[in-house]
Amino acid sequence: MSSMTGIAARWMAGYRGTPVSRAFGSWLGKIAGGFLVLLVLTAIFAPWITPFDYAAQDLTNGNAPPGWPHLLGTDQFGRDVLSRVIYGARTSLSVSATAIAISITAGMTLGAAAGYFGGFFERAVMTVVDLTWSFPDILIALIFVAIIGPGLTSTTFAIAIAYLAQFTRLTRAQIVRLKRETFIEATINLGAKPHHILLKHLLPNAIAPVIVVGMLAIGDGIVLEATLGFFGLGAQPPTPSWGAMMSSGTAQLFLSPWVIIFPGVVVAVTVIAVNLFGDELIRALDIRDRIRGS
Amino acid sequence: MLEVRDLEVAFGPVAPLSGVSFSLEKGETLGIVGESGSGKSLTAMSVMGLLPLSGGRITAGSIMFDGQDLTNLPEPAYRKLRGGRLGLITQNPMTSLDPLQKIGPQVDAVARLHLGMNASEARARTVEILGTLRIPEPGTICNRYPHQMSGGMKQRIVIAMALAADPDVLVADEPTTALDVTVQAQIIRLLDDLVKERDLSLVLITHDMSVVAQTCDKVVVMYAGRAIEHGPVEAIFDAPQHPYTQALIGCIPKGLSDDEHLTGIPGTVPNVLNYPKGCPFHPRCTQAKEICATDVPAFVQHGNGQAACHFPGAPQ
Amino acid sequence: MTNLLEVRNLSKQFKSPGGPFRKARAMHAVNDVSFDLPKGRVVGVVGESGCGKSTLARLILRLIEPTDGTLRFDGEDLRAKSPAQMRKLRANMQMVFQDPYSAIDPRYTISRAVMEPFVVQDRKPASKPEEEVAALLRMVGLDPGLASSFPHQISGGQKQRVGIARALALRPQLLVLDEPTASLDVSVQAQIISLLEQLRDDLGLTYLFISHDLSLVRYFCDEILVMYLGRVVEALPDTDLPARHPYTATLMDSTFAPDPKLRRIITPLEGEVPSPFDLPPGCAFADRCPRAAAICRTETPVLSSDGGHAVACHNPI
Amino acid sequence: QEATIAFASGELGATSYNPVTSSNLNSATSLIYDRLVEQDADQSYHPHLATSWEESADGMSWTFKLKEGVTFHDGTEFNAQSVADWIPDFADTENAFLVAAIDAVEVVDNLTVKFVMSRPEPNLLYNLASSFMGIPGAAAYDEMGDNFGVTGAVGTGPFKLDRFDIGLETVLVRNDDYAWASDLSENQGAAHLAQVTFREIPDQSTAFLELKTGGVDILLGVPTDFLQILKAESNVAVIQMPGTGINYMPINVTAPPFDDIKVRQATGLAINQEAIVASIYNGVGAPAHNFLISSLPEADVDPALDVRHDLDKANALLKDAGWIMDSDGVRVKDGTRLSVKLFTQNGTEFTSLTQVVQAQLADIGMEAIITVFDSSTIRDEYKENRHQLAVRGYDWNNSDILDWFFSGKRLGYPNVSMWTDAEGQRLNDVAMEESKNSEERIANFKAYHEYILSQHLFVPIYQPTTNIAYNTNKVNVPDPIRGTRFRAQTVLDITVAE
Amino acid sequence: MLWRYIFFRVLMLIPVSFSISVVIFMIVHLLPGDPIDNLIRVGSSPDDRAALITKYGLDQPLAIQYLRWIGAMFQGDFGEAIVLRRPVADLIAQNLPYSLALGGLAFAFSSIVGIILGTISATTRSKIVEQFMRGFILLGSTVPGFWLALLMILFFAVQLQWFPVSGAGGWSALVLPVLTIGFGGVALVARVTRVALLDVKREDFVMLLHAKGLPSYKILFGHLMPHALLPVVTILALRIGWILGGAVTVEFVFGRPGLGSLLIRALGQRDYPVVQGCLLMLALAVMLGTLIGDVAQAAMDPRIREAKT
Ligand SMILES: Nc1ncnc2c1ncn2[C@@H]1O[C@H](COP(=O)(O)OP(=O)(O)OP(=O)(O)O)[C@@H](O)[C@H]1O
Ligand SMILES: Nc1ncnc2c1ncn2[C@@H]1O[C@H](COP(=O)(O)OP(=O)(O)OP(=O)(O)O)[C@@H](O)[C@H]1O
Ligand SMILES: [Mg+2]
Ligand SMILES: [Mg+2]
Repeated sequence: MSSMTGIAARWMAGYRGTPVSRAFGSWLGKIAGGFLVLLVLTAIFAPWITPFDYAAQDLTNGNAPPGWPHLLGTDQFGRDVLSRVIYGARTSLSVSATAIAISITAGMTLGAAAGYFGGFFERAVMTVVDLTWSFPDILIALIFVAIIGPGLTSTTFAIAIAYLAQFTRLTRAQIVRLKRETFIEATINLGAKPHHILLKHLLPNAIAPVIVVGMLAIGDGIVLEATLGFFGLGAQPPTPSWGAMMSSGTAQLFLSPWVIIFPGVVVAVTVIAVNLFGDELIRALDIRDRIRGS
Repeated sequence: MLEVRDLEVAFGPVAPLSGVSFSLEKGETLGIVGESGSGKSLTAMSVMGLLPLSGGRITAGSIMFDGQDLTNLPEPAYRKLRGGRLGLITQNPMTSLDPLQKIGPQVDAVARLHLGMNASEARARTVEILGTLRIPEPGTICNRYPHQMSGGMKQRIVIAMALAADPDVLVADEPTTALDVTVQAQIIRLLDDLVKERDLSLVLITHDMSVVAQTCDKVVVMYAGRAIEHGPVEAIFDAPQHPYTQALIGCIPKGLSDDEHLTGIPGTVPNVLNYPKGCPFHPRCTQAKEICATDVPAFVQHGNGQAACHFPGAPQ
Repeated sequence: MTNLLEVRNLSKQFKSPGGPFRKARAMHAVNDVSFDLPKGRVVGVVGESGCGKSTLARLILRLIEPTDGTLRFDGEDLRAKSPAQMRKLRANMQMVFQDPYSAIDPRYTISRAVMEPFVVQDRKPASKPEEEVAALLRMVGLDPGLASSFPHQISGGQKQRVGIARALALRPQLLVLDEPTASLDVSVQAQIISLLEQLRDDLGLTYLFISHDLSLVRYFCDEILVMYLGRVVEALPDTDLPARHPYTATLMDSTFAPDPKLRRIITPLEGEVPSPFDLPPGCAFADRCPRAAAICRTETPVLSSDGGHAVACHNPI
Repeated sequence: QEATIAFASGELGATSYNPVTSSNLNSATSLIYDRLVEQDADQSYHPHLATSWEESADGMSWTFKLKEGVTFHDGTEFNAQSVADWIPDFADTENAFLVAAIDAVEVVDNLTVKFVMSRPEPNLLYNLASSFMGIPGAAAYDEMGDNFGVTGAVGTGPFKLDRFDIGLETVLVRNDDYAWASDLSENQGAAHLAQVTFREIPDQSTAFLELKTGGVDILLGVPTDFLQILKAESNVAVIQMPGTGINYMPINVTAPPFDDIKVRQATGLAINQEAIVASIYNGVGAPAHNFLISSLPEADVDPALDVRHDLDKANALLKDAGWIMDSDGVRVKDGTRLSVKLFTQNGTEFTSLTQVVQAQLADIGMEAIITVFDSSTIRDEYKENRHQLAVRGYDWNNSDILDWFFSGKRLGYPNVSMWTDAEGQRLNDVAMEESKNSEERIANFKAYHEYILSQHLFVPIYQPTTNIAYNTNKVNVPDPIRGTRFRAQTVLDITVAE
Repeated sequence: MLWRYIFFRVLMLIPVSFSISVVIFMIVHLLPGDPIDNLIRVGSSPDDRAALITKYGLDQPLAIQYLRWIGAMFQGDFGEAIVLRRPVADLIAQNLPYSLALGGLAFAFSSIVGIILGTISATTRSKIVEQFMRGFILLGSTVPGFWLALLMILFFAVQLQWFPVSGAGGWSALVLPVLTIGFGGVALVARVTRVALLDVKREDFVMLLHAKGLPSYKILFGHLMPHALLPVVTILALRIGWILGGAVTVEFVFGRPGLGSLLIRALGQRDYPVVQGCLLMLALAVMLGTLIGDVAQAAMDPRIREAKT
């Protein structure tokens, strides 16, 4: 009998328009979302907006401090840091986003199957998933890269695997919860086949929290990519990625700190923006309850 | 004992409650009825001073309790009243007790807080009260956890907590809605007895007209955040003045004769965000005239009761 | 008068899964229930929370598998049907659920929800989809303009009407109504009940009406089954008959009349409902029964029609 | 009177100070154990526990005179029997190859010991000078068993093992009885330092910060990247020792287009060693033009065979080989782009170097795609013959490294060039097996080296230096450092600054 | 009985560990390369290599190798490291205390600070404080550990010289690593605490607590916190794997030994017995963590206790 209260509260929170537009509603959402949009545009148009070729070396002008024409200075090979940071957005964002997309797809499939079929299958999947979930993600990623070899593709898959458990758990939790909803029983009672239930009801309803958590995980993915870069894995030189730049010889921290300070700052700001916007989305979609506990 | 006058409650820009007035004497039972969302719980929360918990605020009106206006009572003083002279019984016994704590300490807390008892005195009191509420083996019950008990039992524990400090006024917000009919009957009977034995004043909030008919001395009928009619229980049932009250009574299956027909009230209850102008009931009222859509009706005295209607007493 | 539904010795046990940590426990949610549902009649089932009403409804619709018993629907043995046959048959037997708030997929518009039965059953509606939706909505007294709304945009009563429209879309013969108004306000309850009355008359439906509200059942139904802890303890062929089972009597006593002049002293039942997991031997009501005798605690009474309508009591009133 | 020394990053992870069985030893080992002979930076051998030695003309026996008055840390005497007890311990260990040519050890008298050889081994002295041939006290060795080198260690060295926290630090205390230093040290008595702590600091910048803040006094193996910063620190001095290795780029001769010797040669000519030393190494270290470190006599090859930057020649060679420059700056032959895989292993020094190499290869129209592997995986790649070019390095101050990297018996790894050739094998066999003494050996290896150079199997790039930085407020470290590495002989001479 | 439950749960670990050991063994042997190349040095002959392969049984079929390993494991023998030349049990025993000290303290730090921050941000009425907390919490999880570690060293060890730059000697050397790791954990714990607190605040019984006249602090500490801690405890218990193995980068930067560093080093050298031993240890710790979490939940929540026993 309190559902009126719920609806009223949502209306009062501005429960109008699409979730994304609602997430943009608050000033925090505007700033964070705006930054992210800008970042994605930067990544897409990187080749046109970088002032220099990100790979062009000028060994005579290595480690130049920020100034003109290299606004953020140059690295030890004399490459323009600004151009590399801009291009790095491309690598870091696409690696992380692709990884999470893969992770979501696989995780949803596994989680949905586990949640839907239940029984031994579910227990087996969830045992493995819980175990990997409790393993430090960096270890999972490191082992995986060690097995299939370095490179952006393997980094992408490593990140995907490191976060697979999270999405599997989340999806399964959603499905198990949804399975108990009356409308599922009602649909079964209409004579619906299992695939109809799964594809037309369970998955569409489970997807929103998974996407939002996925969005938050993109931030974690960027950090993980950076950490893999610290171990010399990930983007292969001279391709710039933020992680690779941040860890390109920590000696640089003293000699030419701008080489690793700037990418670090960009990572921090991006991840914060991702988190803030994700929080706004959660609020807009009103799915805080559903995300919890996974 | 308790007199509420022109109470208005707001959450930010919306005012889900306005113009609620009623009064209550010692030993009296006042029923507040109305459909879901009509503001019954808000009224209870206002009296208990618990509105700030959910972010609400009393914007107008007064709540006089024993000669003192509660609307501007500072929180520490209010805290003394709550659980002390003002007891609350909530709607859902299933979720009203802390599931992680044993029953005993939860009830003891009241006596310790308001009567300044030590642990063993408080426990003795708890056992005594549980006993008077006809709970078998009160001693062992104290060591049980809430989930080990049935709904009716839990509701009695909640009542015991409300009674532990000998309150003057008991506010019961739908105390039986979540319970089975047989259990409901027990609880209602229990409350009735308590009012008589202890000379309590009881505010009984419910959406069930039959419960009101069975227990109350006075009734307030609420609709869309407003009290639209109040008066002695007989008057309300015999000669309801407000069309809404009339319609509400018509919705109850008497279950005895075959020739009656339920019709319901056409339309839907308005939402806080689109409370109609004028008389809140006018869009669903068969008697509505132009004025009903523009002017908020004032209370019109009728017998011992009052109804806020431009055309009171008109047959539906 | 033919029986649309014949239920014989229907039982359902829920087993709490055992494991290395605890014993498996069985619980009889529905225990040896038999009754007939004649075509065109409204049979009511009343009982307190947890007595197995919803489980009975699910069993009848084969949403869960019975542990025991037979089900005949329109002369056919339901339990012998394959899942595919059963899916087809579902078009003939529909259900309206207790909680309208979660009975429609929140991502579906009203029109999509109402059209889903056709999609699921792979049937073409008689007319164009939009018209069919409008017709169905009108049939349950809803404004066809609501078709494009989402469930969260409409009220509980409206949702329940959508639920009914969905259930009726395929023109079933049997409608199981599981406390369709329990979560609605009285004014809305009255609307829904009168709608159901009207639909029964218009469409010649057969209802199994489940409720915990005895006065509502007495008002709405032709026959009443009273359930207590999974068993039918009394079958009243007529709603005006006085109770023979002490439990039914208590139930009637506990219902208040909406009239302050009819106030009476309530004699409340003492004792607790026993846990369905470890039922005592004998009559489950014995511990709370004012008329209980020694035999009540040792022998389970069976439904018998000696001396009046069917009642399961050693010592009927 | 203490000093704290941070290991070079290549020395980390030793789990035991047992020189006989370990496959990984660090600099601290040389402070605990003395060797029979020492090797200086100029590759000459110096007496230590052996005062003199004699090789028979046929190379089939070696006789060592031992120093008198040497005692182990546990008080037992060091004599010929100690040596006779020690050599057999190598049997069945991973280090057995060091003494594989020794057939038997004969105690001639208390201070004279004779190695009877199963074949001539001109390289014996080199082996004896290695850390793995520090001499443990036989009694303690047998007694402690597996724990020797972990919970305790007994040698004759200037320091005794006090405490060993694996992966963290090793504390050594002075052996006050020490009076048998080699002539590589000034100080012939006990060490000036009463205690030396060696610390393992994996991250080089952390190690640098420790030096800066006084957490360590001496930093071994400072990466070249840091030299510039270190120079800016007023209280830090840096000593450069000639390195003992080469960074180079092996070329897989079986992988097209490198099956064409012209392409291989052109690749070598594209690399500008001098520019690399000047830019990424800040002028520290030396360019490498052949496969061996310059202090080895075998490195002194025909100058025509040295690999030196020559873009014009490289371009001409490629054109000759049919690789034509395309509009996008990458050469093409028969529709195939001159795009090759350039592997390297993780570790910043290699990744930076590889990136410059990549840029330089671009100058001759060769596109190199870099992949960075961990060391185990890259070896697997080599073995599976999936590589074309690789940037790597070795650290070995002996010409038998040529056999190691170019012997046809070790194709894939370590023979990353995948090179096998009859003439090469013949020269290898001669150098490895038919050298009776060191002069012969030098001549044979030089011939082998020259032949290898003529085949363009790799591109030499850089001879690193070993950089040792220390806090001048805390310690004085002799400069130059003698010996091939930072070892006991240097630590003996370290004094504490006032 | 809770004890009975714990006993059977521990018993269940045995079959699960077996399946996990198979997976771990497979993973380890999927890695390209082998440990032998890390053993042989310049001067050894190709035959020496072959001999080593035979010596360590690496030429045997995988199944045999597995059975040998697990068989020895069964007798409490973790085997001998191939490259690191020590009994694996010794290596783990040497590194474990460091991991436990660092991980345990970081764990304690992030739990305590996280719970405090989460509580403040869930109970404060000041928007500014709440946003500030939120920003602070966010910051913790947004920068890679190695980066934070370097900045910490630069500021606290080099500039202020409050703590040593690196090493594992004494308590002061623990401060910076603990802070670095703990910072990330604080974010997680604070977030969970905050959400859990906000949730239970909405529960019906809380209103009744207010209606009893209990002062806010009593409600918070006596009733809300126990509820909020339930999910926090679960999350924390599941993070035990992080305590033991998650500190690799921080260990690296601060030059500390530890299980994570050992594992990474052994992984790089393909030191199979060590990698297997460490991973199995971690997996056991993780399962034990789950168990502890479940038991803690059961101990804290009578409903769960009843359902499980
Ligand atoms: N925290 C809140 N914020 C905004 N609006 C609120 C809040 N709490 C209640 N309301 C609004 O106030 C109105 C009255 O609510 P109240 O809970 O008093 O109704 P009620 O009569 O008790 O209903 P029910 O029978 O469902 O308990 C509702 O329309 C609701 O939407
Ligand atoms: N899927 C299930 N598994 C286990 N037990 C169940 C299941 N479904 C129902 N039960 C149990 O069976 C008993 C009867 O449940 P049922 O839902 O049929 O009661 P009901 O009469 O419909 O009650 P209500 O009036 O509360 O809806 C209850 O004790 C319930 O806990
Ligand atoms: Mg209410
Ligand atoms: Mg039910």
